[in-house]
Amino acid sequence: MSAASAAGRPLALSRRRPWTERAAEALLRSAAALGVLTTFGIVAVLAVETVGFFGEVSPLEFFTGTVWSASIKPYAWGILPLAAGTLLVAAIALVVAIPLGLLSAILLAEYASPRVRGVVKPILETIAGIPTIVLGFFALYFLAPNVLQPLLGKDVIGTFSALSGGLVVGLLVTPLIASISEDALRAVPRGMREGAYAMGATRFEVVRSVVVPAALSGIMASIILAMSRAIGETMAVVLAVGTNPQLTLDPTESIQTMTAFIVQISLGDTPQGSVQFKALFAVAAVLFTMTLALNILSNRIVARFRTGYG
Amino acid sequence: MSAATAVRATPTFRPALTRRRAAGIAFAGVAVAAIGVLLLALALLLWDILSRGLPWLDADFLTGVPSRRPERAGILPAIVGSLQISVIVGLLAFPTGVAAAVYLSEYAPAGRLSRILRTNIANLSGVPSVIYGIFGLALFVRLAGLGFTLLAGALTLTLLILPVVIIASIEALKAVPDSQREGALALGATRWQMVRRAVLPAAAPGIMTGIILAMARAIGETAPLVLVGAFTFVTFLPDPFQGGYTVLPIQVYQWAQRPQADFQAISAAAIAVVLALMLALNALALIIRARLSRSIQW
Amino acid sequence: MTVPFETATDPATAERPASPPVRLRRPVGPADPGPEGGRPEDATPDPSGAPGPMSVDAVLALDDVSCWYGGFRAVRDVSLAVERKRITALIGPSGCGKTTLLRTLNRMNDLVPGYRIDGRISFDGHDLFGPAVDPVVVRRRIGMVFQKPNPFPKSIYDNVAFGARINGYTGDIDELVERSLRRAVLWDEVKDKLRQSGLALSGGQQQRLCIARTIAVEPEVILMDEPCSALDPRSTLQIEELMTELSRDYTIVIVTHNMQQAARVSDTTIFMTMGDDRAGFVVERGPTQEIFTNPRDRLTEDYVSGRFG
Amino acid sequence: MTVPFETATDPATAERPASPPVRLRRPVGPADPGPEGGRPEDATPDPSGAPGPMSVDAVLALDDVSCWYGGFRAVRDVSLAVERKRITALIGPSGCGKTTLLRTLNRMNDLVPGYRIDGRISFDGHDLFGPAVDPVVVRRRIGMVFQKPNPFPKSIYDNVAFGARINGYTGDIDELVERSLRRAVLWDEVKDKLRQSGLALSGGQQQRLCIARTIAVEPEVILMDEPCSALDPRSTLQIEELMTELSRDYTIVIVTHNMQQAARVSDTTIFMTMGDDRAGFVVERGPTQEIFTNPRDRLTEDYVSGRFG
Amino acid sequence: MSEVTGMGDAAAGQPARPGLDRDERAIKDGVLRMGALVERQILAAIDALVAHDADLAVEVIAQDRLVNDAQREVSALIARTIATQQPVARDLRFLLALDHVTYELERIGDHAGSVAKQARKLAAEPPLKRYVDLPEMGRLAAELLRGILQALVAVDVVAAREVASGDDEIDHRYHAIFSEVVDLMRADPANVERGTQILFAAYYIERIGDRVTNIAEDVVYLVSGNVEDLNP
Amino acid sequence: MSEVTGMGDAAAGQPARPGLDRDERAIKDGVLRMGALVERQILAAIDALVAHDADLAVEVIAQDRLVNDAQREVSALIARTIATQQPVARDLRFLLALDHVTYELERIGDHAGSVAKQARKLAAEPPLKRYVDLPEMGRLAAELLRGILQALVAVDVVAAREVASGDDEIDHRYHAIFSEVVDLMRADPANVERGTQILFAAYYIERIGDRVTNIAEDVVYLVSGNVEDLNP
Ligand SMILES: Nc1ncnc2c1ncn2[C@@H]1O[C@H](COP(=O)(O)OP(=O)(O)OP(=O)(O)O)[C@@H](O)[C@H]1O
Ligand SMILES: Nc1ncnc2c1ncn2[C@@H]1O[C@H](COP(=O)(O)OP(=O)(O)OP(=O)(O)O)[C@@H](O)[C@H]1O
Ligand SMILES: [Mg+2]
Ligand SMILES: [Mg+2]
Ligand SMILES: O=P([O-])([O-])[O-]
Repeated sequence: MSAASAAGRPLALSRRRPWTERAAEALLRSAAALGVLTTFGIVAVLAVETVGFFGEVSPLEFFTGTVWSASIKPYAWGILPLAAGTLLVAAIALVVAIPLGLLSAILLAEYASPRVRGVVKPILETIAGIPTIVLGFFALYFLAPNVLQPLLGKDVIGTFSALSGGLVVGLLVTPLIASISEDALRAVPRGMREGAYAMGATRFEVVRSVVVPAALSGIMASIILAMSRAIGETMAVVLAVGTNPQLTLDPTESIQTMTAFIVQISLGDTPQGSVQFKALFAVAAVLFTMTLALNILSNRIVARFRTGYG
Repeated sequence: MSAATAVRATPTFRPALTRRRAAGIAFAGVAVAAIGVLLLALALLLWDILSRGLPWLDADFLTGVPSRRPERAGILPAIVGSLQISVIVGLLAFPTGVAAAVYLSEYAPAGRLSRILRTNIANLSGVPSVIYGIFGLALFVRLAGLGFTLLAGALTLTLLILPVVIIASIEALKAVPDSQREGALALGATRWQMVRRAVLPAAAPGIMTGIILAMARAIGETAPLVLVGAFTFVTFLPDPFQGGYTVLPIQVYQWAQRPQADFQAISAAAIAVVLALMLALNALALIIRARLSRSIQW
Repeated sequence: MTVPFETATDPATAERPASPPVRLRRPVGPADPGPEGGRPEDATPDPSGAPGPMSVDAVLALDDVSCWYGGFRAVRDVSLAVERKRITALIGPSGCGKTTLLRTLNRMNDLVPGYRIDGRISFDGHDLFGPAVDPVVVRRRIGMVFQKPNPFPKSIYDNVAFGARINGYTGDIDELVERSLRRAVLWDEVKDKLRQSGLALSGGQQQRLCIARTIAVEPEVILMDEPCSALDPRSTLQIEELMTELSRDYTIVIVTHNMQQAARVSDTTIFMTMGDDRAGFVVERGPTQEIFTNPRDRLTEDYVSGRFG
Repeated sequence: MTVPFETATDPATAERPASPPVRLRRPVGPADPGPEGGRPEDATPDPSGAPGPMSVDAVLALDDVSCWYGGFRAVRDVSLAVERKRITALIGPSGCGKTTLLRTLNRMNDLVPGYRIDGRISFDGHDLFGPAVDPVVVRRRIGMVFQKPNPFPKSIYDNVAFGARINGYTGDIDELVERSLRRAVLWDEVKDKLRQSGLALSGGQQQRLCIARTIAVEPEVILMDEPCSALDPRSTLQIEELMTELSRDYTIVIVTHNMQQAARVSDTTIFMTMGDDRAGFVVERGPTQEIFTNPRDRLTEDYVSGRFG
Repeated sequence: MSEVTGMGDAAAGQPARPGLDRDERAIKDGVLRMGALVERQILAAIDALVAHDADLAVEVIAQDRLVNDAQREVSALIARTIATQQPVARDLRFLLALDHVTYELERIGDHAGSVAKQARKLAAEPPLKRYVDLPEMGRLAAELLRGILQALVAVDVVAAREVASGDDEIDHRYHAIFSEVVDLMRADPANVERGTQILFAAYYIERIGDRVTNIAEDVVYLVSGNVEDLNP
Repeated sequence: MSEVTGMGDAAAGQPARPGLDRDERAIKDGVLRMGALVERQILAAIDALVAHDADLAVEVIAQDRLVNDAQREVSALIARTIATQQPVARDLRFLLALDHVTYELERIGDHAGSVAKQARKLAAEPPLKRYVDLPEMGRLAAELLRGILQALVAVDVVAAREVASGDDEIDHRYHAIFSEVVDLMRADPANVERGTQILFAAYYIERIGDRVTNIAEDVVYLVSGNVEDLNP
């Protein structure tokens, strides 16, 4: 070829970029665009109907009202009871999930033998895969009547309660925390552990002083993600917490969450264009905003944690 | 340093190992208890479901159609609906998801745009499923005029799991070391050749696992389908393009809301079926991951 | 012998009669498609202290090349020639731009966003960065072996056949695979397990597999970036012997931190270092034996002596 | 003098007057620090070809040590002494068990499931694997530096203070940190950024930080497993100088693939290789200068000559 | 370990190190060529002396430059090999020993030149007596040289010791010549100048024998790493 | 580049390499000690010659062993340093040059011993004439030796060249002695034996001058890497 070029023929190094290359890239790009379109679609749909909703209900009432009544007149559109219910369930869930998830993660990553980990980890992942409706069923028909009521007394806690919903949501997000945290713990290089051992640290000290701090951002991210997940959780709470929107922090009370409200409305034959139908979107918009904020926060933390060590 | 030498005789190490060891043992005890609680919860759940549902779980139940009388009710339409939905979702989400992932991780020029695209995908994966339901309701059911059909449900779930597939695929692609890409390019591969012949084969196990887990998730999803109309009392096998369909979780939900104990029991039986399906898919994913990744140890 | 690759017009690069010698900064006369004749700066001594114009059979000739990562100049004003069928070693302190320079030679750094070069690099007399030049073709003709062995997670056979397949090799692939593995002195060790994964080999074998894979596409030049730094001494020596062997047919450029390796294996050594602006430049280029016994520059002398200051 | 490291009550290990010399194969008697008269096996040549019993001031003495990973014997019948306040280098082909042997010396390999040893290792006259011995205490007194620098993702200060804190140091930690960093010849480079993350340092600085961290707990012995293999030549030389410096106060054992490094830095070299059963054994132990100019064993000669066969 | 082992030669049982082996062969060849050249110089110088051939003597003197050049070349090659191949142990001993040998050969070359210088002075004069012992000494020295170089490249300690013992014969003849010539000088003052010149010529050849012994010591060093005095 | 640069000395502007520097210093010291020993040997041999002191002569002859030992020791140290420190470029040239210097010193020691041997033979006889040139030559040679070693360790090419030029003075005196002694021998056959011995003694000292020139060549090599003949 350079013999050819020496003879003055065109450069052997040049070549047109084949059409297959360009076609492939165009296809791939359009697939990637779909994600953006979805986001825009969601935002647009929520925005349009929410604006419509605020045409009928004042934002002030929506954001500050303490009574929510969508199906029984007089209608009241204060989202605080729904938001409080949502946060109460999420809080209960995290109180359960953070210690359980973290301890499991540490146990699996640092203490368990490969064999034990090989058995226990898939089991935990199975919990994560259980359809949430199943957990709702479990809360409603087992947890409440067979555990909570015998424990606390039937007069204290009813069939529906924030507590039973929170507990199963906690069970649901525990594997999430456990799994992401375990990944973060295991991503800590082995050399780091050995370094600590070599200084005369016990296993517990290695875990506490070196491994967990090194994985802290991953752990934080997992907790925030779990929180977002708990807030957005639907079917478990639909069955477990009841349909009683009220502004309370008492976990034994029956309440309603934003997601439960959405399902409730869509089950009834709510005509399109009614206030109830628009309220669905307004609540969804709030829900969307809350989870989005948490997700962004979590992603930020994860991104930082990625650049930590090699 | 002379001042240092003066005090040098005094300082000493007091390792206090007994105390340190005790703290470690206490911690390990608490951690084991934590996992014990989790496993106990799972065991109770399974025991409760199975003890309620198993007596009802027979061939008639699996091949029958829903009925107002629990002892005659079956879940065939729900099983078929679930399977149809998961297959459609898989067929739609697999190529799109992988293509998007390939674009994002192999083509998109590093920069603001690609960062926005990635963040966007990550955020989509965290959007609650009901929101997808609402979006599906507005887009597929109403705007596209598909009505409350299985197809509309499948499309909604596709959008729901697409971010999951994309993220899993991006992770799998990222796990392929850059050295593999450079190796291919250094041999005179074009970018597409590099992706096709070097990167995708190496990422295949991760991608496959991601897809299957996403399909499992699609089978278990309830809330979005409630919103896009899968709540009909269905006594026939669904046609994707005609209205009226149901899926297993919806069936579970419907029965679970009945006050009669027998309906709760067949709800539990349906749950057992869902769980079995999901476990099968999870196991498949595990096997694929183990099989395919055995040969790839960077 | 005609086993053409579709993208290449000339079949057996390795066997072709020597192409006209390229002289650094003094391109061959007007008949040649190369650049215009003697330019004024030919006479001025090279500011970088690098050897002035010299007349060798150069495959690659760099003329006043600077390399930029965005606004940061990683390498400045490098002019040098890489001699055909010789081993050229690039040594120098960490961060002086050896890898940058090497990855410029097969346009691998095109993949780095914001990367660009000044100056001119000619490859067999052609402008390597000319507008019509396809980097994909360049990379087939200038192969590369990396620091960490990076076989594909495919069978040994497929690893070697990879390049031939993507480049549309029309010959007998079995034969090509065997020939390449033999040349890489790996055949005897793997001939009974060609279907096994390339990743199942030891580090040294993996690196020889990567070399086999590279020579299977019959490049003219092989670039190696610290090819032995992940290997034990024994595998290192095997690779070094292989390099010597290969230099009968290929031009090899190797970046290495291991000065003993540069001393043992190379014909020509280029010493780079960097200034206060962290831009790397060439201090001295010379026959390896001279660089290690009696270098001209004090900087070179200190560096090869392990006197890093 | 009783320094049972079962309880490790002795504070300043490094400064205490030389403990009674330990003679290989002559465990110190209960009452007397000196050895008893010649025993029969003193006369028989060592079966492993290793140097026979010798009388040196040995910190560590291995007597017929074999190392097993489950059913696989990685190291067989090693008897040798590690001299106090000297640098001992362990060299040998890949997989011959250097790392295994090294990680046995501070009981790091206890962490590997299925690992066990035969034979006896004594440390300052005590059985290192005695039933009452706590490996955590052993590891404080026999420190270790790893191949890849592994500072904790904490501040430089906290990295150095780590060991002191967990081991209940009663002195002034600020002072200890400064002293340790000075000894590791890192103080001047980091004194203005002690609160910065240790991971923000360059590779060579990280490795010196790890050394500082190790000497902060005042070990008697420092084990190093290829401490420079991830570093460039300049950082390598700095670490080597540091080792020489440290050998005034510490006993150092270094595993290295870099024979030149063993030659440059060590006082004693131990050459290991492995047999057909892949079990590593010691071929020769001798003064480094002799090993590299006139080794006794042909295997050693070939290996150090880079003639790997 | 066998005392007879070829160096720089993979066939000799040592695992190969091609680059180093190639250099070692080149150096060995260089030393042998240099040895052959020096041997010719010795014989030519003796011839010039015996044949009173001034031209030949002048040529030998001029040719000493070639020996010096060869020495520099080989020595530089050794330095280059040490610098680029970083040999240790046996390889290094081999190179250092050969470096020393080149110096010895250069000295032997010098001595041959010095003999030639005396030959040039003596050429014009009538012979003092018939040369018997002197040419014999020269031949012997040349032979020892050839022998020791063979022993060197074969790294054959036994042969080296044997060759070294041949030096005694040279010393013996030297002493014989010495007293004979001194007698001649005492007998006739006219003999003094020529006698002195012959004495020096003999002395130079005797020194060649010493140099050969030194080379034999190098062979011993090479094999054992020990320095031993073979000319006590 | 300045021609005057200390070697094996971090202070001299070269970045340090402590291990190698330490070894280089030890080697330099070894060479200097050896040089001092050899210088003493030269002076003692001359003293023995002039003073007809047989005991002193015998002592010098015996002490030559010390020189040989010193040579072996330094040479072994050099080999060890090359093996363990793997020096290249200037460091390697330095070590190889010093290795060569030890050989030269050893040869000078030999020559001193040879002078002493002649001195022992001459001790019992009456002096042939008053020694003027010979002790002067000896002193000069010792001085040159001291000078060249200083130039060596300072790596001072200028000084080395100057010292080397001092060899002419020695040659000059050697030729003077030579013709004078030959004349004496011609004059009286009784002088022949003693004359021969004195001639050889003078010759040995002349050779010392040549050796010094050789060391000067090493200094040039060390700095420039080039071999240059300073005694053409
Ligand atoms: N992708 C990049 N973007 C920006 N700067 C870069 C990039 N790669 C390298 N550099 C910078 O360019 C300079 C030269 O880097 P290069 O990797 O070429 O050095 P090197 O001589 O190969 O070093 P080493 O011996 O450590 O491999 C360094 O200052 C480095 O930080
Ligand atoms: N954790 C382990 N389990 C089982 N076998 C092991 C383990 N670690 C090492 N080995 C085996 O023990 C032998 C010695 O390994 P080791 O790492 O000690 O060798 P090495 O001399 O340090 O090699 P290198 O120079 O490559 O680091 C090898 O055959 C290795 O495969
Ligand atoms: Mg590099
Ligand atoms: Mg190892
Ligand atoms: O200097 P000499 O060769 O005569 O010993």
